[in-house]
Amino acid sequence: MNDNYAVDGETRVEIYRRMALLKANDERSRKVIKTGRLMMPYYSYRGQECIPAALAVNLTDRDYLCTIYRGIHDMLAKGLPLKELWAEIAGRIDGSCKGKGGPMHLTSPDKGIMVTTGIVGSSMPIANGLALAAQLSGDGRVAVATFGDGASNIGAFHEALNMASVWKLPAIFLCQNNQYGEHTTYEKATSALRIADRAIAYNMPGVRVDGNDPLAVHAVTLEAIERARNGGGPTLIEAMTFRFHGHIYGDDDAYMDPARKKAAMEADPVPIYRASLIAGGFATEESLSRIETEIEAALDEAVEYALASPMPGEEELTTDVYAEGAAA
Amino acid sequence: MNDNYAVDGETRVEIYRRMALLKANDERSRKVIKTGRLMMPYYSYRGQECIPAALAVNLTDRDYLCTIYRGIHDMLAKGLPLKELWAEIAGRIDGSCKGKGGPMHLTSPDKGIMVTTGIVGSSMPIANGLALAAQLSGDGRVAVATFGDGASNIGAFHEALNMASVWKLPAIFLCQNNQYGEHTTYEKATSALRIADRAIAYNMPGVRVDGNDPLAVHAVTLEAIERARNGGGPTLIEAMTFRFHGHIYGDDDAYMDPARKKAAMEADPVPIYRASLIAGGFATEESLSRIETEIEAALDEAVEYALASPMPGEEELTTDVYAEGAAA
Amino acid sequence: MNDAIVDTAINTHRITILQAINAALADALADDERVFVLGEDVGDAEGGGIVGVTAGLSKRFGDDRVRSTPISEQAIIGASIGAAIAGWKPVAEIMLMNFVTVAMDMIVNHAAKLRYMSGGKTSVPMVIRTMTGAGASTGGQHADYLEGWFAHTAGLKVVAPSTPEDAYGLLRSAIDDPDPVIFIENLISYGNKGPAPVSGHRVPLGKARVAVEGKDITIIAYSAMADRALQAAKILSQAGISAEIIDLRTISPWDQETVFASVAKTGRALVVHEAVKPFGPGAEVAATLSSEFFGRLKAPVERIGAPFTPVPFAKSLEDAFIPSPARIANAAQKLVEQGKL
Amino acid sequence: MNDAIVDTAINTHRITILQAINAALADALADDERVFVLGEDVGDAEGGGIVGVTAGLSKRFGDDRVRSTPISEQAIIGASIGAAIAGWKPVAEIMLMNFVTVAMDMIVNHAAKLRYMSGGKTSVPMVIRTMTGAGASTGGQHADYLEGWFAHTAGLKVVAPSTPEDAYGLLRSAIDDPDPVIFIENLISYGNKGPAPVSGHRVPLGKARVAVEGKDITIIAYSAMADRALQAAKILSQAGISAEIIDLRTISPWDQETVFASVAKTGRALVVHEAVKPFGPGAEVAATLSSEFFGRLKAPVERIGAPFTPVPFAKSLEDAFIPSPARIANAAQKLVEQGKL
Ligand SMILES: Cc1ncc(C[n+]2csc(CCOP(=O)(O)OP(=O)(O)O)c2C)c(N)n1
Ligand SMILES: Cc1ncc(C[n+]2csc(CCOP(=O)(O)OP(=O)(O)O)c2C)c(N)n1
Ligand SMILES: [Mg+2]
Ligand SMILES: [Mg+2]
Repeated sequence: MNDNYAVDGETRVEIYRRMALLKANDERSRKVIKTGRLMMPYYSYRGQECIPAALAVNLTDRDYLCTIYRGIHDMLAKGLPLKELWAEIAGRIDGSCKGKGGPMHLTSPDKGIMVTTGIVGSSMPIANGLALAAQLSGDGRVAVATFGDGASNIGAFHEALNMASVWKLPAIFLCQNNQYGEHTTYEKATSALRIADRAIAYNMPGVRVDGNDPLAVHAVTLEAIERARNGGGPTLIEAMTFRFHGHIYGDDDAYMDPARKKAAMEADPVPIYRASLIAGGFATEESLSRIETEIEAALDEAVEYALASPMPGEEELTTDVYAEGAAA
Repeated sequence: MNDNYAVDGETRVEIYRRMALLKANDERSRKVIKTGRLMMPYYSYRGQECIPAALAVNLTDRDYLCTIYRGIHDMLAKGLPLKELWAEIAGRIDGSCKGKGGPMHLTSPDKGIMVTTGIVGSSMPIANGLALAAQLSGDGRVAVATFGDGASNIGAFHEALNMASVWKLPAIFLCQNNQYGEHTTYEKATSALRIADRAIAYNMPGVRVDGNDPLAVHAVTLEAIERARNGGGPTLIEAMTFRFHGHIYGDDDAYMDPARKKAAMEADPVPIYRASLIAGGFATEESLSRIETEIEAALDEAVEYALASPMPGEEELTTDVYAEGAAA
Repeated sequence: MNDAIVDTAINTHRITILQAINAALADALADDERVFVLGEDVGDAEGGGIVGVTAGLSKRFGDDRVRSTPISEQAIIGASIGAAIAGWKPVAEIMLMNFVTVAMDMIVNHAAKLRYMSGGKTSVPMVIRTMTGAGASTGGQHADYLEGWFAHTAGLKVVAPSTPEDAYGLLRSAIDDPDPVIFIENLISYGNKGPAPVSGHRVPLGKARVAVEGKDITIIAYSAMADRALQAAKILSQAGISAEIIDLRTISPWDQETVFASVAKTGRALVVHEAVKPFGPGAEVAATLSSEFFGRLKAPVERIGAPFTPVPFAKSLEDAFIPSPARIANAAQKLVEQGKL
Repeated sequence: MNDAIVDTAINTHRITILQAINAALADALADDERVFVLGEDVGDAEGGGIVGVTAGLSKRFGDDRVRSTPISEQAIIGASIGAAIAGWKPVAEIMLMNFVTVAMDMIVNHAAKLRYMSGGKTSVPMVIRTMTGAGASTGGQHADYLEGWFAHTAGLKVVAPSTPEDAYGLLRSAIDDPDPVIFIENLISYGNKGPAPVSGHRVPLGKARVAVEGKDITIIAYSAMADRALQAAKILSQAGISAEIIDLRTISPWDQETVFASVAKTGRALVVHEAVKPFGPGAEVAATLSSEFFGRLKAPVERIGAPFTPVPFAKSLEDAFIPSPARIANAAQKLVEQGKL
C-alpha cells in the first residue's frame, strides 16, 4: 500500500478484521431478519464499518464509548462479544442486558460500552460525564461519543461540546456523517458547510476525514485520543460516510438520490481496503479469507446461541427498575 | 461628531431620546424598589441602553421582538407605553398583561412585542416562528430575538440558529454580551472566543459590534434587517456591553471583578453619546435637557398611574388559561 | 410511501386511522390557508413521514406549508409557537412521544402559558401530533405514554383518538381550537379500520364517547386501550357481565358529565391506560369518581396501567407490560363480583 | 454570600433549611470522595449559589468537586449521568424546577432508565437538587411544582423536605441512594428554622413523618404545604378538630404504611400540595386511599392543590394561587362535619 501512514501491518490487518466482522454481522443481521428468525428495529450501518474499526484499535477496554441506535458497528469494533449482542437483539435472557434493552440500548461496561441511546444527540452530554469521571480520577481514560450528521442540529450537541471545551474534558465527538438523518438530506437540515466547522464555535479542534479511508481515520482519531489523554481537551471529528441500506430495515429508498447511493456503494470501503492490504503486501488472500471464515463461524455460533437462549421470565419485568433491596 | 456614518441628525437624536428614556426608567425602577413602593424581581439593564435604542429606530411597530427577563430596555426602545409597563410590573389590572405576567413576561403585540421569556435561550426558537409567519405571509416583517452571552451556551440557541439558516428566515439574533451570565463570567462558561464566531456553525453572517457605539450598532442592525427583509436570511450580532448593577436587583457584586466593572461604568454610553451629539452639533444642551425633562415627567405620570391602578380581582386568577368559551 | 392516501380518504368506506389523520390534515390545509404542517421527514421528498401519515400533503400543498425540519424539536415547537402567535395555525409533528422530552420547555413554559402570562394578549392555536405505544419492540425510549404530564399542565388540552372517525374529527377540532392541543396517536393501531368520517366532520374536544352501553360496570379508557377495553367487554359478556365502555377521547379536559352519568348507572368503574399506573392519569379519574360517588359505589374504583417500569424490549416482557384485554376483563369481573357480595 | 454557613451547620441549635442543605452537602463531600456538586453559579467565585445554598463548599473542597457550569441544563444532567455510571456520585443543581423542562430527556429517558435498559449493568446514583414554589413574585416560569411528572416516571425517586432536619437527613440518604433522586427545595421556606440535625443523620427515603398526631382527619402534605398543614391544624384545633398531619417527605415511593395506619385511625383524609390539582400527585394518594379504605371511610378523600392556571404575577393573584392554611382548615372541617352526618 502506497501511503505515508506509520501504521504497522498487524494493526492494518486488525482494522480489517474488525471491518470484516462488522460487515458480516450486518449482512447476517439483515438475513436473519429477512428470514423471519428475528424481529427488531434494525438500523443497518453497512458502509460505515471503517470508522469504528479504525477508531477502536486506538482504544482500550477501559476507554468509554457512548453510542446510538445505529451503533452496533461501534460496539462490535470495541469488543462487544457476539453472543451477548445476538442474545440481546433477540430479546433473550443471555443478552448483554437480559433482553430488556434490545438493539437500541446495548450496554457492556467490561468493554467500556457504557450507554447506547435511541435519542438523537443524547450520547454527547453523557459522554461528557464519563470523560469528567476520567478527568476527576486522573486515570487517563477517554470517552468517545458517536452520533450522526442529523444529531449535530440538536441542542444536546451544542451544550455538550461547549461544556467539554470549557472543562477540557478528555472527550472525542465522532460524527459519522452519512449525509442523511432518517429521510432528510444533510443539505436540507444542516446549515454548516461542514460539521467540522462547528468546532470553531467551541474553540475546539475540528477535522473532517474521509470515513472510507481507514488509515486516515486511524490517524485522526489517534491524534484526538492522545490529545484527550494528555489533558489537551476534546476534539470534533467528522467522518464522511454513507449508509447503504437506508435508515431502518425495511424502509424503501424512494427518498434517496439513486446516483448518490450508487456512487457510495461503489466506494464500499471494505473490499477496497481488503484489496489494498493484499496489494500492499500486508496480507494475503488466504489470510484474509481465513479471518472471514472465522467470523462466519463465530456468527453461526452466536446466532444459534441467541436463539436457543430463553426469553426473560415475567419476574424480569419489574426488576432492575431500582437497585435490589432499595426502597421502591 | 466625527464619524463616517450616514445617519441624519434627527435619527441620531432619536436614538439618544430612547437611550435617555431607558436610563431614566432604570434609575426610576431601582429607586421605586428601593423605597419599597414596588416589589418585583428586577434585572437592571443599565449600561446596555445603546443596543436596543440603536436597533429600534430601524424597526417598525409591525416588526416582531422576542425578548427576555432583562429586556425592559428592548421593549421601551421598541415603543412599549410607559403606563402599560409600570402597571404591569406593579401587578395591576391596567398593566400590559393585566398584572398576570409581570416584569419577566411583558407583552404588547401592538408594538410587535410578542414574547418576553424568563427561560434562558427560549426567545430564539419562538422568534423563528414569528419570522416564519412573516416569510409565509410575505409581509416584509422581521423578527428580532434578544438574548445574553450565557444563553449562547444552551441548546435552544443552536437549534434556532440552524433552522433559521436552512430556512433563510428573516430573523436577527441579537446577543447582548454583557460578559456575565448571572454570576459566571463569559470566559468560564463560553468556549467560543467570540459569540459572533458561532455564526460559522450556521453558515450565517456573524458580526461583533461595540455595544457602546450607537452608530455602529445602528449600522450593523440596519444591514441585518435589510438582509432579512430582502430574503437574505438571518444574522447573528454580538454587541459587547456590560450590566452595571449585577444580575438582579439586590445581588451583591462580590463575584465581579471590580476593575472590570469600574472600567465599564466609566465607559457609560449614555453620557458619552450625549456629549458627542452636542459636540457634533446635532443637539444642544438645552434640547437634550428638554428631552430628559419630558421623560422624567412621563415617568412620574406612569408610576403614579400604575400605583393607582387596582390589583386584579380573584376572577382574573382563572381567566386567560384557555380562550373564553372554549372547552376547558 | 403511498401518495394516494389523501384521495381515498373521505368516502363511505372503511379507512384506517392513519388515512383518517392524513385526510384531516389535507382537509384542514385545504380549508384554511393559515394551517401548515411541520416536522421531521413530513414532506414527500422525505417519504411523507416515517410511517406515511403526511404522505402526499407536500405534493398537494407545497413545501412551504408541509415542511420537513432539521432534527430539532425545540426549534420545531418554537417555530410553531411563534407562528401561532402571529396568526398561523401550525400542526407540528414530534415523531415519537419520548422526543417531547427535549421540547418540554417550549411546550410547558411557553405554548401552554403565553395566553395567561400575556393577560390574553397573545394566543397559541397550535397542535402537536405525536405517536407512541408499546408493542413494536422499540424498547425503553420509544413507547412511553406521557399524557399525564400534559394533562397536569394548565393551558394545554390533550386528545387521544382510537377510531378513524374520532381521529379525523378530533384532529379537525384540535386544529380549530384557539389553544395548544397535544394529539396522541398510537403506533400499533394506525392500521385499524373503521367507518370513514364525513369530510368536515368535527368531534368536539372534551366530549367522551360511549363505545358500548352496559349496566354492570363502567370501563374508562382511551387511545389503544379503548380497543382493548372493547375486547375485554366481549370476554365479560361471555361471563354474563355487561360492561359500559367509555372512550375518553379527550384526556384533558375530561368529560365528567358522560363519565358521571355512566357510573351513576353502573355503580362501578375501572380506568385503563397504557401509561404506567403510579401517578398516572387514571388516578385523577379514580380520585374524582371516588369522591363524587362517595357512599354510592358498589365497589372501589380501580385502575389498570402499565407496571412501574420502563418499556422492556424482550417480546415476553413487552407483552406483559401492555394491559391486556384479559387483565382488564379480570379486574372488571372482580369488581362486579365484589360489588355483589 | 456567607462563607461561614458550613461551619455553623451541625450543632444543637436551630438552623435554617438552607443551612441544613449546605451542611448535608458539606458532610457528604467530606465523607465520600466520589461525591461532587455541579450547577450554575454553585462555586464560591460565583457567590456559592444564587441564594447561597452551596456557599463555602468550593473554597473547602475545591473547584473540581464543586463546579460552576455553563447555562446548559442538558449538559449538567448528562455530565452527572455519565459520571454516575462511572462510579461517581454527582449532586446536580437545576436552579429552578421550571428549568428541568430543558433537561427532561436526560432525566427521564436516561437517568431513570439506564439501570433497567442495561439489565442492571449500569446504575445512576445521582441527585438532582432543584428549588421552586410560588410566593416570591417570580411569575409564570419560575415557581411550578412539577414533582408529579417525576413521580410518574419509573426509575426515579422524588423527595421534598419541609424541615431542616429532614432536609439534611433526606439529602444524605438521597446521595447514598444507588438510584437517581429528585430533591425538591422550596424557595420561600429556606429561612425556616428547626432543630439542627446531628451530623451524619439519615432520614430513610420512602418513610413519611407524622408531624402532629390527631384522630379526626389525616392531612397529607409535603414541602411548604406541610407547614401550611401544620398551621391549618392549629386553626382546626381551635374548632375542636384533631388533625393528624403527615409530611410525606418522599413523594415517590410514598409511604403507604404510615398513611394507611393514620387513615385507618381517622377515617378521613385530605391531600394537599402546591402543584395544580388536576392530574396532580394528590390524585394518586386519593385514588389509592379511596380504594384501600372502600366502605370504611367517614368522608370522601379530598384534595387541595393550586388552581389549574399558570402561576400569576400579581400579588393578589399569587396569594390566591397558593393553598392557604385557611383553605386547608376549611376543607378539613367540611370533611369532618360531613363524616359526622
Ligand atoms: C430527539 C429525537 N428526535 C427524533 C428521533 C427520531 N430519529 C431517530 S434516528 C433519526 C435520524 C438521525 O440522523 P443522524 O443523526 O444523521 O444519524 P444516522 O441515523 O444517520 O446514523 C431520527 C430523526 C430521535 N430518535 N430522537
Ligand atoms: C434554562 C434556564 N436556566 C437557568 C436560568 C436562570 N438564569 C436566569 S438569567 C441567567 C443568566 C443568563 O445570562 P445571559 O444569557 O448572559 O443574560 P444576562 O442575564 O446576562 O442578560 C440564568 C442562569 C433560566 N432562567 N433558564
Ligand atoms: Mg446521518
Ligand atoms: Mg450576560
